[in-house]
Amino acid sequence: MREYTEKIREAARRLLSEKKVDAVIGFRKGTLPFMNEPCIVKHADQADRLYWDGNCGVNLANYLAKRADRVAVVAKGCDSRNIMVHVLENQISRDQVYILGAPCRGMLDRRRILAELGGKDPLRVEEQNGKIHIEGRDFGLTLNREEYLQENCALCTHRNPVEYDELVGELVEEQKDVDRYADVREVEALSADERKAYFQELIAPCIRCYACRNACPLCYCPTCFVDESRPQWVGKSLDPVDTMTFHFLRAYHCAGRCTDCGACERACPVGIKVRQFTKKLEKDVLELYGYEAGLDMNERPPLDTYRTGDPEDFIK
Amino acid sequence: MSEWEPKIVAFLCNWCSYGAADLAGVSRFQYPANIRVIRVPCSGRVNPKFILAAFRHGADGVWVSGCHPGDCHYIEGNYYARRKFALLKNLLEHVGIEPGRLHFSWISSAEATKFAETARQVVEAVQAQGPSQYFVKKEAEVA
Amino acid sequence: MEIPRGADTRVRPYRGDANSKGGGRSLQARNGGIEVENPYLPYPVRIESIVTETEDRNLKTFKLVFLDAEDEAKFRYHAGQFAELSIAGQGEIPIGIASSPTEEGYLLFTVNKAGKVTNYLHNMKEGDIMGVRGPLGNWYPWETLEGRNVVIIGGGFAFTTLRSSIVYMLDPANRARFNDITVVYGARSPGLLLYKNELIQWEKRDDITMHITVDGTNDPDWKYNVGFVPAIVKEKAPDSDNAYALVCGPPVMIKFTLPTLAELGFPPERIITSLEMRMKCGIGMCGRCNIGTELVCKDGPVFTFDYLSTLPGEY
Amino acid sequence: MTEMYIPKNKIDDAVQEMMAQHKVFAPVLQGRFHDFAPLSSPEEVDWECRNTRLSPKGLFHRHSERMFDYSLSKDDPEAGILKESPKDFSPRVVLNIRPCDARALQLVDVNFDTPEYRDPWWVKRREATTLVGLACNDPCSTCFCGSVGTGPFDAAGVDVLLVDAGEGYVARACTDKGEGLLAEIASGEPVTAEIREKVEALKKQAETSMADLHLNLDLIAEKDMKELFNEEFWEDVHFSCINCGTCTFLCPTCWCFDIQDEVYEGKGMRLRNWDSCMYPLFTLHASGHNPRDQKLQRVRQRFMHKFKYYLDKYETATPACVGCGRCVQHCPVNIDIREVVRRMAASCVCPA
Repeated sequence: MREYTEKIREAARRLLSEKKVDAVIGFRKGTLPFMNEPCIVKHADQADRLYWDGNCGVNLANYLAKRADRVAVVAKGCDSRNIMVHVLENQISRDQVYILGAPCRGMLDRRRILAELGGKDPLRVEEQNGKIHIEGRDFGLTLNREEYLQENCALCTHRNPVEYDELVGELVEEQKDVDRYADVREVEALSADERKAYFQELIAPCIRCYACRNACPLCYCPTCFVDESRPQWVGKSLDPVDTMTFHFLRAYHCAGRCTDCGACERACPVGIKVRQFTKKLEKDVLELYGYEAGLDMNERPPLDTYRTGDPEDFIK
Repeated sequence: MSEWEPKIVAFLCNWCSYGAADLAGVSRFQYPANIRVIRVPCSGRVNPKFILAAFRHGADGVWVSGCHPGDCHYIEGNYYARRKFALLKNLLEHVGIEPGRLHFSWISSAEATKFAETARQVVEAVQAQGPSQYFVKKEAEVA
Repeated sequence: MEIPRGADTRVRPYRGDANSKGGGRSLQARNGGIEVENPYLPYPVRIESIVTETEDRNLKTFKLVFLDAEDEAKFRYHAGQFAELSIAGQGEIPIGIASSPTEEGYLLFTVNKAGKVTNYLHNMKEGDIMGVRGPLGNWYPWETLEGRNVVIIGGGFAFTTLRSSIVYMLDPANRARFNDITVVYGARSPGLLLYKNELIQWEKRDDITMHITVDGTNDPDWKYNVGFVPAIVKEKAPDSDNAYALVCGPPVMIKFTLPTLAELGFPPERIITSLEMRMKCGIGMCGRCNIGTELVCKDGPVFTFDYLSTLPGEY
Repeated sequence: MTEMYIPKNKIDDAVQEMMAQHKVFAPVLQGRFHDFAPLSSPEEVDWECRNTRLSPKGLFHRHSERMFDYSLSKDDPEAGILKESPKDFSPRVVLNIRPCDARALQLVDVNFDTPEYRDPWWVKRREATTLVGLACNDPCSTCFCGSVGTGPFDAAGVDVLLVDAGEGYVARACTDKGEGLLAEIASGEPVTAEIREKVEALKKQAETSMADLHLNLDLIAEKDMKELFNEEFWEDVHFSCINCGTCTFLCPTCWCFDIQDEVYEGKGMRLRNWDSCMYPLFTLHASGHNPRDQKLQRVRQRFMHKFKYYLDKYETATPACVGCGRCVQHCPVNIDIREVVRRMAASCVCPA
């Protein structure tokens, strides 16, 4: 990861001093183990603030919508796909963004690692050769990196940036033969009542903080449907029907746009697997329209186009 | 349950299905009276929020009907709608709504018979599901 | 003790008042103990009458009458305060009280049609039941204004609590407490002026100087001023000596009126305004209406410009 | 003040005794994290819980509070008139609340229990509740209570303070309410000098285990509000924020709320829900004007409120933050309030 950090800093210094960009968006080292903070660097002499390791799960495309300046952004596979989505949806133009592609081996699932520690505080963490060494006040632990990736990263088939202006590391081998939708199929196999119960239980802890929505690079509407008052589409209390309506519509708004970057799930303070909603859409979009979001700049998003022969066996 | 009659919200395209409903009426075709029609300019106008709102306000079923593919007054509105509804229906059913509650059809303004027939089918299918529970906003469950 | 309605019975200084001590926190306590009076519970009222004020029909004045006389007695207010109008099933809106404490038996609220609740309210009928919660916030500093000249400058529909103030000061019981009263009130066109009948009546009185103005008009019979409010203030040049200015209006009017007042010799501590904010609770608890330390609903809405200049410019 | 020693094998009996007269709430593992829940049996208490994911403020200031009910039916003569919704204010105990969270309730009191207005739900629930705190022998690395005027053994906000002394708990009454509660506990034993010493040692150990962050709150207090408001560092602080409400919802001292009406079949209710200064809608006027329409303004509001406005407004040296560390732990983008406060004190543009 050291090499990535060095390359990112070098690129930032160069781009800023050559005035190729006005700012560089990346990460700075976090204040907690397994956390880094997105940051923006505007002067070449601040380039050393930038940092990279396996805890850069936040999707940086989230910081690009409607920017007016020219920015360089460090992008993993998913970030780069979301930048594509932004470009397709006219949130930013391609020539405004200088993509520093960061081939990715998956980001760490902080929650799962912390759970593994059973309440003990990690104080020092080091990632090395596929291992995570964790030290605390009175313990030490080594984990296999592979086993503690974010769920979406473990299933990721686009680890390399799909579009970039330069790379900050060697391209990695893409994962093959990944069964991306095993969990969706498991739910599909349940009866309607069981599925209903499954999703109701899934969202039961929701506190309506909208972290899932706000962490999502796709959610840039000036006024979200939850905030509309005339008419009001959804109530704002903890009533389960309102909570379900919120999650349902939030997910639906991501139909054909979601890259399964996992930002929503990562952000949820109460650990709801909100991807269970979006993954179903992702699977359907792939099966019905053969589309994966953010891979091809020349293809319109699936709900912005059609084919005359689209499946319609559900229509009378 | 014999007393219970389902409430069904039908979003009908102004240029076809709405006309078909009209023609069915003029032609005195019988179809069940459970349908509340909302006229829309195109099936493409039907935002998924509308469908959720209908369920939220107590509709037992929702039916969206537009022009046959290729016949859209706006050339292609129903093609977009078709994709939108396919994903919506799948996701709604995935999270556990009964498949019999949400219906789509293509009915041209001349197809009064099809309209009446589809209306019967829709009502029957919704009737079989019983009163809707899911996504129906009742008194908020808060203390 | 029988307290006359309309008298200053509560010690709640407006923000920036030189006499204020303890920074806007009033001293009177509500019922102690565990029997807590619910400050969120509106008094039920009936809509007695509805008057459409402006030709664009966006402003209506609602005359409200308490269902319970005891509630009316509890609702003792000062010119400059506001209340939360409550409509069951819709919500609440903070609206300045347009009636004067001297007008007994009813409350007046002039409401602009803007959002969900106001749109619903505009479609309500005479005889309908709704709620009023208040009075809320502080008020214009009537004790400080005693023995002073009062210059009232209003624009558009921000004239409601100024109307309350004028009626209050013109009341025979109060008129002698104040010196000269000068009013500059303007709207975009004659049809958008509020309280037209009253304006005309005031215009005819000799114990108040009225300068009614419109930004422009095609009406050949218009016999008052034409020009923006700041220009008319400059032209009429009310004397700043021993005077306070109460200024309410759209931001652009305030922006251009302030330098004019400064030129006329009004120091910022003698220019008073009333602010608007999104509010929910109206009693300083829900947290959204703050400007720095000040909660507009409770510490305001009345502030001097002098005091506002010490606060972050977030309004 | 009463003090007693409750051996661990008798602690369930003690909880049972509390449950006789009170509804008892305690941290219970619910799915993946702990939350305060009403106990049906003493065994449900997780005594090893470091702290709950959500703060116990929700027991007093409910996430969704039903305020009033009304009828909208045309033939009801009372239609449109609001009535207070029935509430249960029977006596309760909140067991194992951490000293920071208990202190937070006191900090919020100044908002809900004021000389002019008293929030009935907050006031009555506070009145009906006895807080049994559990001192933190082993503060988390994200805790900084000691740097914001409270501490792992701070008894200021609780009625009874429990200390885990290894083989048992020392319970000390800190208020009359606490005295009353301990009087109901028959399972207590006298506290020996040895145990008392141990408690002192644990306290010292807990306090010294926490780094003093030297937040220099007095420097912030001395600064001019407007100058601090206009500092340049907010630009850097706000960048990563995604304006989710996580920090505000998890925070034990965030009290902001929204009021909403909901109608169902001729009946309606007025609800109040937690709200957050992170949302643009929070301050949006009906006219469309929004005094805090920029993310920077909203982020600044949260920190300024906690560490400047609150101090200035209530003329106190204590900020509206108790150092529980929830926002530090759960902010999805790692905005660390400790760093922000350092920068407020230093007014330094660069991150520390």
